[in-house]
Amino acid sequence: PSVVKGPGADPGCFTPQSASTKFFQWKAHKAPFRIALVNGFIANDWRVQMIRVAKAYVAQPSVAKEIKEFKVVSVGQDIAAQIAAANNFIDQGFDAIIVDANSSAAFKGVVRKANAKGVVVVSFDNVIDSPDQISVNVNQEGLGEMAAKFLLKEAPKTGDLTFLHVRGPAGQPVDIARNTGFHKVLGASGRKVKVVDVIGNWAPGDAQKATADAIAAGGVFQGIYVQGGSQGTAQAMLDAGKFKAPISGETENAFREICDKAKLTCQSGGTGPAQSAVAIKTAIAALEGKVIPQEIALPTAVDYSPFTDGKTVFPNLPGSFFAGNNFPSCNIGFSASEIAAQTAKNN
Amino acid sequence: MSERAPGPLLRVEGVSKHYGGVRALEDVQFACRAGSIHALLGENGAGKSTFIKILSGVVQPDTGKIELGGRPMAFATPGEASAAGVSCIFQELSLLPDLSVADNICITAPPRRFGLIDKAGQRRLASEMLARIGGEDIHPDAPVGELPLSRQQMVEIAKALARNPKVLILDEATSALTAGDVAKVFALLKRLREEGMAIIYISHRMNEIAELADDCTVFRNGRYIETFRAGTKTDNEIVEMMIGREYSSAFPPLGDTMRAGSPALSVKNLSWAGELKDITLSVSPGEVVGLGGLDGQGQRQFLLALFGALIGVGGEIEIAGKPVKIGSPKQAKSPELGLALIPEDRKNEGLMLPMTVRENLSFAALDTVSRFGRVDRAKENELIDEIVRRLAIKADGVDGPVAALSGGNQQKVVIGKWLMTRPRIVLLNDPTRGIDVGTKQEIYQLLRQLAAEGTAILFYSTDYDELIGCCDRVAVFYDGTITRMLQGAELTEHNLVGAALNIGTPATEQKEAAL
Amino acid sequence: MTVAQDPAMKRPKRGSWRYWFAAQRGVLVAVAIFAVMFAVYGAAQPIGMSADVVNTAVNKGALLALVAMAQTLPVLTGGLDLSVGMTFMLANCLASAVVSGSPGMTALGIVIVLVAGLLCGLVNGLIVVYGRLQPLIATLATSAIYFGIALAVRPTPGGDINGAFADWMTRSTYAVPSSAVLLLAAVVLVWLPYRNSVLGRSIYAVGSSPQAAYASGVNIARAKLSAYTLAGLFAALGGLLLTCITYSGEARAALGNDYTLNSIAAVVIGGTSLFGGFGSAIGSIFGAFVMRTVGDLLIVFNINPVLQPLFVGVVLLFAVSLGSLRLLRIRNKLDLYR
Amino acid sequence: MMTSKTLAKIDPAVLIAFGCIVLLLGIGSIAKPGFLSAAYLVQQLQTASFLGIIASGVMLVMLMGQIDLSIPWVIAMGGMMATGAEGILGHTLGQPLAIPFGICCGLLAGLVNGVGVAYLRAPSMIFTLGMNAVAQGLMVWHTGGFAPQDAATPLMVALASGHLIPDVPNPLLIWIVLGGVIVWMLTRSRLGRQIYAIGNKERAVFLSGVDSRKVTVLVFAISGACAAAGGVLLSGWASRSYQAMGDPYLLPTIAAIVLGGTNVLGGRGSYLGTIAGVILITLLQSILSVLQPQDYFAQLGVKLPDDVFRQVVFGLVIIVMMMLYGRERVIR
Ligand SMILES: Nc1ncnc2c1ncn2[C@@H]1O[C@H](COP(=O)(O)OP(=O)(O)OP(=O)(O)O)[C@@H](O)[C@H]1O
Ligand SMILES: Nc1ncnc2c1ncn2[C@@H]1O[C@H](COP(=O)(O)OP(=O)(O)OP(=O)(O)O)[C@@H](O)[C@H]1O
Ligand SMILES: [Mg+2]
Ligand SMILES: [Mg+2]
Repeated sequence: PSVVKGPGADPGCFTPQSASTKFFQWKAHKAPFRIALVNGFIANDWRVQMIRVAKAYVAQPSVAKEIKEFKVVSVGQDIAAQIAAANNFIDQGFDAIIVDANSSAAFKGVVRKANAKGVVVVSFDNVIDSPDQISVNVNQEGLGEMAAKFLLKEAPKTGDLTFLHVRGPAGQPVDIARNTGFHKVLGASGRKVKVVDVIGNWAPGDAQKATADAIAAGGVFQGIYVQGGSQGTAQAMLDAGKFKAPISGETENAFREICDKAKLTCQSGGTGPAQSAVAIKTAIAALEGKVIPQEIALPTAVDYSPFTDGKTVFPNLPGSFFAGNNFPSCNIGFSASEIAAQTAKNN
Repeated sequence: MSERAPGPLLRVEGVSKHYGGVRALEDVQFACRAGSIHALLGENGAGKSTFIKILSGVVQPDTGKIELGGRPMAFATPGEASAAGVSCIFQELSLLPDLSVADNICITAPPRRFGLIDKAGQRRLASEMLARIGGEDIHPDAPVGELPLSRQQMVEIAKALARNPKVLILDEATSALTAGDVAKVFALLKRLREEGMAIIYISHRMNEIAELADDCTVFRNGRYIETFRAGTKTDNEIVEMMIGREYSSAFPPLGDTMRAGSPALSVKNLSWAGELKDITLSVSPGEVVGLGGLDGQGQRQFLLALFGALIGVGGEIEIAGKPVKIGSPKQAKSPELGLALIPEDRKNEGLMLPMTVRENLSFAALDTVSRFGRVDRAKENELIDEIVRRLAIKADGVDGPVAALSGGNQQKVVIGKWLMTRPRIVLLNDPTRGIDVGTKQEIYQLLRQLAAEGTAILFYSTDYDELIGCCDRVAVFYDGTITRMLQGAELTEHNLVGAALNIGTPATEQKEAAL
Repeated sequence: MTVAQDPAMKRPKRGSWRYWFAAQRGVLVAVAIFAVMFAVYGAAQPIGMSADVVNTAVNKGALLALVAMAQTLPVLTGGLDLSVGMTFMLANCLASAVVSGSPGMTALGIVIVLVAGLLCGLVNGLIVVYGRLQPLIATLATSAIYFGIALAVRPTPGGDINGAFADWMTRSTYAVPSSAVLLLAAVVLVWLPYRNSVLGRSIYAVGSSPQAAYASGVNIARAKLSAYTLAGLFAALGGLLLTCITYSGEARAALGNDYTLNSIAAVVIGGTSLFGGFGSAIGSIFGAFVMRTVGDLLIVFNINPVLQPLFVGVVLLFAVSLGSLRLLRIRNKLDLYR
Repeated sequence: MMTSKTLAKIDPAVLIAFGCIVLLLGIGSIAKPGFLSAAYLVQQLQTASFLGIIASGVMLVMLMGQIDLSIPWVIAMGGMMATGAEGILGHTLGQPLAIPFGICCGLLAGLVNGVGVAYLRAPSMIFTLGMNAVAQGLMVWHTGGFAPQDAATPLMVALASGHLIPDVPNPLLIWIVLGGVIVWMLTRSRLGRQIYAIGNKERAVFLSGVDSRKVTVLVFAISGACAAAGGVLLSGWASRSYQAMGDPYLLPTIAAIVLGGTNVLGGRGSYLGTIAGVILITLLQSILSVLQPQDYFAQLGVKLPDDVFRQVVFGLVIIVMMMLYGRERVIR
């Protein structure tokens, strides 16, 4: 793509990550487009919902007319397989490749090949760290900072603090970014805060086990930050019944339900799986030859307990459902029931 | 007989070996000359295998010294021993089933090219070795695991020879061989003796000792008893020396054969996969029918077919007059049919070695000793005690691993396990292989006893003497079918061998003999 | 006495095809399955079998193929190596750190990576042989350790590799993928010589029957050590290739375990007996390609995303069950209970 | 030799295993006072029971010389089918039958495993791997296609986190009962004898007129059912079922069983040992997660991701413990 001067198209939706972010422009492909979504691991609830949303979004009439072919492939954990799939789509002459990367660092070759053939590459969720493609970023570090601020606000104003941080899989950039943001704020706060790290792998079960252990071993915490599988952590704290600390967690429906049921002070923030829709929208825009920032900052949807039925918490939906699927600025809005209903017939 | 070699080539003194509490060998001495065949005699568990395992570096002695050609030796591994010129044919075969015959024969020191194994050269060497011992029929590329036991034993011998040993040890190396093979091997051993090799020969077959040995040494309960020139003692004297007690003729008297009534088992035109060709045979209650013939003529398959282990068996089988279809061993052992098969290979087909004697004994009869899937310990115990007493199984308690029993006693456990199912028809597949005279005798007596109680018995053996000794009739197999039925006066070694080689028996008399 | 003067000696037999086929049947079946699958893939592929498509497929398959080759050796000894995946990943992380700079430095880096692999394997071997632990648990433990080390080498995904080298390893010249050449080299320069050496044969001996092997004077310790060590080398080769494909390194537990489990499947599909003593690394290569081609089929048959994992599972089960066809030929039930 | 006399004379290996447990607790309590608290120990026993229930089935499979790699997704299947029962069976049936339904699904998967291994003679290690993939596929399809309900029924929650007897978590009770049944089965029943026998020499079992294939199928079915039951309890504990809930259990299960002295090749092993192994693994994992080892190294100036130390220490400890009692005999 050619690097051009900003401002980019639709800055409300395609918000540059920072002032220094550069802008891309591809020469317009002719619609309708062929787009492929190359997913890695599918067997977890977030990914399944992400793919549902993608299909839901593409099925919307306004979008459908832009698209000739939309393929989704989930290749599993293997990074080489994902690279191969991407290359394959490029060879098959697809116009754009959308990637939720198994490994953020691994796609240099793919990006190079794509650019050589004028194929648009958009990455989201676990983004590709390469300056030659479009990253649809959730501000992960921002999420960590947000959590820290919230916990500091809710925690006792005096005395030393001990926070529990239920982290994600070791070595994952998202986990590391959030951790950095979290500690940055704590460090700046001037309070003396000890952080106990346990690993919850973003899965309810692991989070629950880790939290239960930490508490049972005599841990008393004035605040808990759980990156994923939040309901597990909340559940464990309630089961232990020693204290009710404020929790900052992800956007799982179940987490929000528990917070309400047990009257916990909760912050529930993140970016729902609907970001796949934003990624698709971005790809289409780029294919139309619009000017797009290389790093797009997604708004992060945050809600606080108590949550409101039907708007921020959905008792009639699965607990694994991730709330926060609305990006008004991109006029992408999926009412939860839409997603559920839509996919039920679609698949 | 060559007297060239002056002093003994191999001398052993004061060797002792203990396994935990068990005393395997106690201060034994031994010496053998180059150019001679030295027989080592003893009961099961006398210490022979342990002794030669020490000679060949498989186990290390607690005390004692070994001299080879006057120089003291201590073998840490079998590798060292064979390098020093001692190579051994083990009782429990030391073959690698997945590897080819050639690979096995040249396992340690194959011919090489550019540091790699020279396949062609190896194949050539293997064929030469096999040819020397008269195993031309064995293809050097065949996986050993697919060969019948007798062929495997030939390979084992070839393997030992391939190392050009100074001292060659055979531990019951002929126990699974057929008369034909034994003859070939003996010819070879005699030739090697002439060539000046020292040969240590362990066998439970007296006739073999008589034919081969120059000197004999007897062990008993791990102790050295005596060494003497062959032919200076009668068989009975030797046997008494071995078992340390009074000993009378080997075979119990035949019972009054051919009872009236319908045959317990009768087979018509049984055939299978081209390996069994319309076999017709019937056995009355109380009758012991032997299966003779060269090894691998279908006797084993015949027994397996009767026991429901083969698929696609043609022909009719009648038990106690009722036609039956036998689909599986489970069905075969059911009270209605009442069959039992004592398999040929006790370590793989007869026993679960690490499990206790108790568990092995009651395993086939579990259904009878358990109610609602629960094992009735009391009932089990009383049945087991009865069997252990009846078979005189030597073991300290029934709750030790059966692996710790001597082969002889292990064999008794296999038999006992099946007696516990109270079978009416017993099929025995070479049950006395590698068993000492004492134990053998007990087994013969048992067979007659069972017969006397009205059990019908089919008895396959590679040992002609025992076929003659304890069978009422012998059905001689040739190429998957019964070519002759010998009984009474015509049941002689000469006829057996003749029939086995299928010489001079007009087709007419075969049929009626069979019926 | 020399055999030459022996009267009974006849002219040596030739090797017969029957036995050769019997020995190779596993490999042949794997090749057949792969051929069919890949043909289907090629046919259904909209752009046909272009050099690019083949190159992509081979690059992907070669990784698992190398790890599967690694898995084959311990399996042949009757053991198992649950750490191949992590060794593979450790090599990847290491390579992303040291294989860069001047050609000299790059070469040195490559050596370092391969040596590291050998060491991982050697450690496994030492624990199994002298520690006398069951291979399954021993390698389970070391896999955790190797993952830890990999994570230490590369706390976050990234790193780099000599671009020229990487491109050269992943490109295809005259429609011949370099990765295929690498596989061929691994077979011709490492596997075949090893398999035809006394040492290599001794791992078959050990796997076939340890007691018999010992009694025959085979050096069991050396055999097992060589098997596990060489496994480390193959795994490291895989890790190196992965680095060339991804231009980076990453320590992710899920990835390592994924490769370990798939390698076992590949080995079995490749016709190697999990009881040891029978099989070949060449079969494992095709087993690996079978496994990977399943994934390619997903792409060409536009399969509903949520049904894709099911599709993969069913195909895998099917491939495994193919082996059962041999049951049809069995006439003696004892052959079932080896 | 582990056979029917197991309980009569306890194998030293098992004793050492229990010794290691005490040792671990000792180390833990030195490093962190809160460690020997009743709360913590009960907590450990509760999480151990989930692993224990899952391991029970797999142990039987391993006694036969086979292995079951399908448990991760059979666990998930058990949980998700139980919670999704309402959606599948309808409200009236779904509510009461949730638990049996979940377990039956697991049992079914086990049954297929058994048939594949016993009748198709496929190597269990890979056939069950395939079954794992299939189960995963089914579950992804389930969530992706039907937006299923994933809330645990009250009964499941009660079973998983309630206390029938004060201070004794229900899962522990369930494990005790299940364990009792299995110990009886292994030591006193015909089936137990046959399982050990198959593990030792299936050929001899066949020639003894026992249908080893039926036994194999049965045992795999039990394994599937145990895994599914574990899944049901896990989702009761989290009051939710979710994808991949079984993934963290495969390797710990195998490690626990082998640490417990069960021979991977089959025929030898005692349930008592498995209990020890399960508790060992659970404690070890928990200690490594609670004891923040990275802090100590950080003081030494070594700043690395926490997991580095957890993994390395985990591996080393297992090796050391196996060295203590898990060594195989030399070949002679
Ligand atoms: N592996 C072993 N462990 C313990 N004791 C053993 C072992 N092998 C042999 N023994 C002891 O050594 C004694 C002699 O055993 P050995 O095998 O030498 O008998 P044998 O003379 O070979 O009998 P056979 O004629 O049946 O071969 C046995 O009675 C036994 O007590
Ligand atoms: N693992 C063992 N533990 C204890 N004793 C053993 C063990 N293995 C063999 N023995 C002893 O070895 C003796 C038999 O040795 P071996 O195994 O050589 O059988 P054998 O005497 O040679 O009989 P056969 O010639 O029929 O095989 C038995 O008396 C037994 O006590
Ligand atoms: Mg002996
Ligand atoms: Mg013996």
